[in-house]
Amino acid sequence: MQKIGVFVCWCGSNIAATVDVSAVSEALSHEPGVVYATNYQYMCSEAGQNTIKDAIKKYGLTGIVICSCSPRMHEATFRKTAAAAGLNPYMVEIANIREQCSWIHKDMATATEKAIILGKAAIAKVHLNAPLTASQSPVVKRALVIGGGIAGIQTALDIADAGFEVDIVEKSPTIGGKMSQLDKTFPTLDCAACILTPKMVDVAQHEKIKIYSYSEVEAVKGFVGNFEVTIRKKARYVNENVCTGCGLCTEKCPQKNVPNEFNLGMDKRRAIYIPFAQAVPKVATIDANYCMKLKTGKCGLCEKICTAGAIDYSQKDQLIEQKYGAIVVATGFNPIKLDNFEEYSYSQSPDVVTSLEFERITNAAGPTSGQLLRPSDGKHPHTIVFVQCVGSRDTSGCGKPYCSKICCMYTAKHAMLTREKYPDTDVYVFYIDVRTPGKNFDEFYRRAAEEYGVHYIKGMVGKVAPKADGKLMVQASDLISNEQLHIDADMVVLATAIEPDKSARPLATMLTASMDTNDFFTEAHPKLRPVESPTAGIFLSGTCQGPKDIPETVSQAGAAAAKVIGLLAKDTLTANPCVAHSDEMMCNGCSSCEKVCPYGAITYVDKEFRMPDRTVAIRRVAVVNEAVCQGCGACTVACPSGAMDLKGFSNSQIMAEVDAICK
Amino acid sequence: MIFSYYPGCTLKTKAKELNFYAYQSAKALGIELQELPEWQCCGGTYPMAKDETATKLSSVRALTLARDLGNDLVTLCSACHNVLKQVNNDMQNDEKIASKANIYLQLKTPYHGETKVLHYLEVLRDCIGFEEIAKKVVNPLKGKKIAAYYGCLLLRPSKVMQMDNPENPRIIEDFIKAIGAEPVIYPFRNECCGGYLTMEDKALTQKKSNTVMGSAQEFGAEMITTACPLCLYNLRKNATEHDLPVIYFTELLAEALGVKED
Amino acid sequence: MDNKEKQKERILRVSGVNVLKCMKCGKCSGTCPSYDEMDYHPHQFVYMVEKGEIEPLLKSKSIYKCLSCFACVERCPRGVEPAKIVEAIRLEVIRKQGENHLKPNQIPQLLDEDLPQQAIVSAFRKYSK
Amino acid sequence: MQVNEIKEFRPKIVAFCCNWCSYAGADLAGTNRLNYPSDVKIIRVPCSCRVNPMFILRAFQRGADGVIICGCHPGDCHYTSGNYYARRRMTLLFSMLDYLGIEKERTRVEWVSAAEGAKFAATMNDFVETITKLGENKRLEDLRCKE
Repeated sequence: MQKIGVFVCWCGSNIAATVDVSAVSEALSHEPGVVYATNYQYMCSEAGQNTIKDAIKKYGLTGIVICSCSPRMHEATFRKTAAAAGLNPYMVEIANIREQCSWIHKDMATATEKAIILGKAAIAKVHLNAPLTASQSPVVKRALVIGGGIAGIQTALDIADAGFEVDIVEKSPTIGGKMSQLDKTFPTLDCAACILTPKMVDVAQHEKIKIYSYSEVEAVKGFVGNFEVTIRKKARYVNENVCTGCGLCTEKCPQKNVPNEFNLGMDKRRAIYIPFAQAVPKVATIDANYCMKLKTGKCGLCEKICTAGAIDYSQKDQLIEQKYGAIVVATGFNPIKLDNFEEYSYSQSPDVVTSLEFERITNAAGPTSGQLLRPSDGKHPHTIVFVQCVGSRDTSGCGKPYCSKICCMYTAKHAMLTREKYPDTDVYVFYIDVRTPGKNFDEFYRRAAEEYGVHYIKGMVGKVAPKADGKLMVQASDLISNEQLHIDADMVVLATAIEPDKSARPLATMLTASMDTNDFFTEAHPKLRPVESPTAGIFLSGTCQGPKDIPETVSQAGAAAAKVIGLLAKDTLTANPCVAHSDEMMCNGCSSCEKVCPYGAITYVDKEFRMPDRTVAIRRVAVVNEAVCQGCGACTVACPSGAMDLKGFSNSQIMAEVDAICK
Repeated sequence: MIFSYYPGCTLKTKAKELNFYAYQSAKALGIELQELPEWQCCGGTYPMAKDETATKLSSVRALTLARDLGNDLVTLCSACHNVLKQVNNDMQNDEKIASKANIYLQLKTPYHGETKVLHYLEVLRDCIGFEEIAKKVVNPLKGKKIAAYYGCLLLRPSKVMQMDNPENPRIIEDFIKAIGAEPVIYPFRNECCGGYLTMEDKALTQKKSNTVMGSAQEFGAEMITTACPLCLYNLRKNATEHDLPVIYFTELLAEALGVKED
Repeated sequence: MDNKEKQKERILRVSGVNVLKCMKCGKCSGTCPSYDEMDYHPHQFVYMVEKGEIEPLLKSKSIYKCLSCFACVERCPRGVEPAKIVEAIRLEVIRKQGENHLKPNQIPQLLDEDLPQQAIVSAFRKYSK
Repeated sequence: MQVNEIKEFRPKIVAFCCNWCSYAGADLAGTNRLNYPSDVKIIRVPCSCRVNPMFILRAFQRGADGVIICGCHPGDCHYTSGNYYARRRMTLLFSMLDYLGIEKERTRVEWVSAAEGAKFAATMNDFVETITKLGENKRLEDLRCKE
């Protein structure tokens, strides 16, 4: 039997004016187990708290009930009070007789009656309370950033600047991501390389940052503060520490016919290559799918000419194990495949290009050295049609249901830059809506239309038909003038929808981080915790969480870094002790709880049990990882055998409250 | 390989060649087409209205018959193929239409779209294989530049027809390659020829047919091949500004297999 | 429910189309091969049904110009299927007594010796009840 | 002449409120002094998905006249998806209770955010009114533990 003390607060006149506090303490003093009951003007004041502490010591209280304001206000205060008097802080229950009683009722008799019932419910609960201890776990002071685009770069720099070690894992041979492929950036039109490459250099030179390029995350174990990650460092057949990045090999390699992914296959590279001039790390990589030496054993030219002796054909994939306190996902996006949109003739004409391809064509380091030339015949196009929303906002199953967010702005940029450099070019933009909610965004779009003479047409292109003379017949609707247009274009640019990188889904499984149906990572709260995954210790940066432009990505990257820093700054993590717990004697190993857990906190182990007949049986039982469990209680209801319960809000505790209220 | 076969109204009259050469080629390829013992006209176009049942019944009868015979159902005419596949899809997925049709027909075993409907081209591609056909070609149509004309009914709506990419198909092109000729790809191969509007608005049909044939000619086609009698008619009659020959694909097949008799 | 709403409800039921899914992009009209012959265009059919403005559509010549080629159905990014709306409107007209658009006695003069049966059957199904 | 004293019927109502949204919403109703009947007694749970159907059965068994569960709005759950679980479970439970004779009006799931004090009060007023009209809940009475 508990020895319970009841403390009724007047809250000045806030409670005492409508609730007869003496009647409440008197009534509650007769409840079973209550050995002491009193009331006081301000329980939360120092004098009030001392009353509680003294009573705990004097009467040897094992549980206390405070009838006062909302627990959201002072629960923490009174728990501290209890702890100071040597009572477990989780032996405190609050009956909310202010917000949910005295403030909403006018009649004293009614309010007093209700206050007594609320007090009884709290007493009934505290009878069943058990002392809880919050577990502590140490924090590994190192962060992992997965993805080396602008999101990953910014997050890594911010974390490293705060003094913590950061590793970046990037699956391609260089960091830089999609931003390194862009020409100019909206709405200011500064060149992407000019603002990105200095950041890449900062990353390379930062003593706290280590880059694992050409590497992928292979496995993740552990939990917040203590993740164990296996990184696969793919064989690049070049010794990174020796290669000087002189580039001689990339000029001499006889295999010249490899599609250059950096230019989206619009030109060729060699089998040994450095993706682009400002690559970080600036180290050559051998493409094993094309290298003659690796495929047939003949050649070996690069090894002969490399003065640094960096070539190593015998290199193997390496597995690296590392511990991290926090993991940031920054896996980014890709344009979707256009197989379902062949009405635009993407695969039937080289002059129909995606916006990212157009970006490379206009980039000074691109396949045409920045000259706007059409891929089929290298001539200047004089009529260009831009088609918006290709695959975005598509619920037919061919594309993506969401708005890709960045296309309106980059199309305005492309249209504007085209008109600026080549005023003799007619530029048409077919749009459904022009969406420009961003600082200086709408002004930018209007400039394209008003000052640069870009023809914006509200309507959609229905078909692009290549003609024998090399023109592209664009058939489209103009909804404002209510007519069908036929435009002979030289080039068609498709504002292709973006989707999360394909590596995101398997990664989410490894991290037990949740994803939406479009494979974007979900955030812990869409408004208030936008850069955290619901899984503790996993943070989100950039487009892996949803379509974003560069300014937004960078802000989110910084926000994610701040959250990581906040976590790594702690030496230990105190967990919420109100977590789920499975009674293994009752668990039948059915996995119902595992399936509803939003955090992946429940796993199964095969455990030996001594049976009544002294034999040993092995049973599969649920185990809750208390560091990961957030205490929502979904599993407790899903459990068919009643094995799963929630500490602090147990079935019997809530049932006791129900009973007390319904009496 | 035995298939149930649904010829459709036109193949018995105005499009006898489409039917005849299909039979000859089938024999040469070792497949047997068994004409359904009783079939009725499919109606030519799929009735889209949700409250139409009677107009779908002839298709359901054919589909049920094929199921009871235990065969896949093959069609040649694009229109029949389109109607049968779409009705079959309704029987599978539209509970209302399926139950009405089943109640009306008083079938011993209710029909819920069990029959697999195939176009003759799908049989060539999926059951025999174009590589196998290429091996059996004795009279390759070398050097002939042939434009495939799909029209609208063969591929759309693609979610139901599930035959090929509706905007960039290759099944007839692959067929043309298999018989040794050279396919000509042109953008209007899946745009409508004007269809039944030839009865209502000749000018419109002429415009559409001219666009199709004009585009094929522009890309160097010497002839056009199709699977649909109405497409063939429109391209021959209504493409007034061009005069490419238009031939059924089965005739080309028979010729390549060396079984073409007149 | 007034007559106008009943008519709208009937069109929606017969066509099975959810016009509210339309995001007014106009791709159906950008794709329609009969566009130039129509007075009301595919996207207008969808929008006017949404507004309940059925009457003008019933009088529209567009309902006899639709080729049922399914291009709008295929390319609509929202899965709206405008062709089914056009068909429902046409049925609303021709299901009335004496409103057949194509009458059997017109056929002989339209025939030529090569015209496939398919064309006659299809036209009848589309234009007459 | 004997006058039977007619006692006014006061329903017993149990409200389960999730800690993050609805309990805070109830607090806000108090802060704004928005009145609702004292018949409503709130039990705090971490999340609406913590509400075990057993609790509701127990409440009715012990003489409750109505049970209401309040959680975060869809998409706003502190634990991502708890309110969806609650909604699904309660839909099933309520139809079963209806079958047993506990009218559907006696049970309710409502979404109340931490900012919706007014909604909380209005919901409770409405719920109490509904239950008062329905009268005492006599079902499961036989199963009640007599004390």
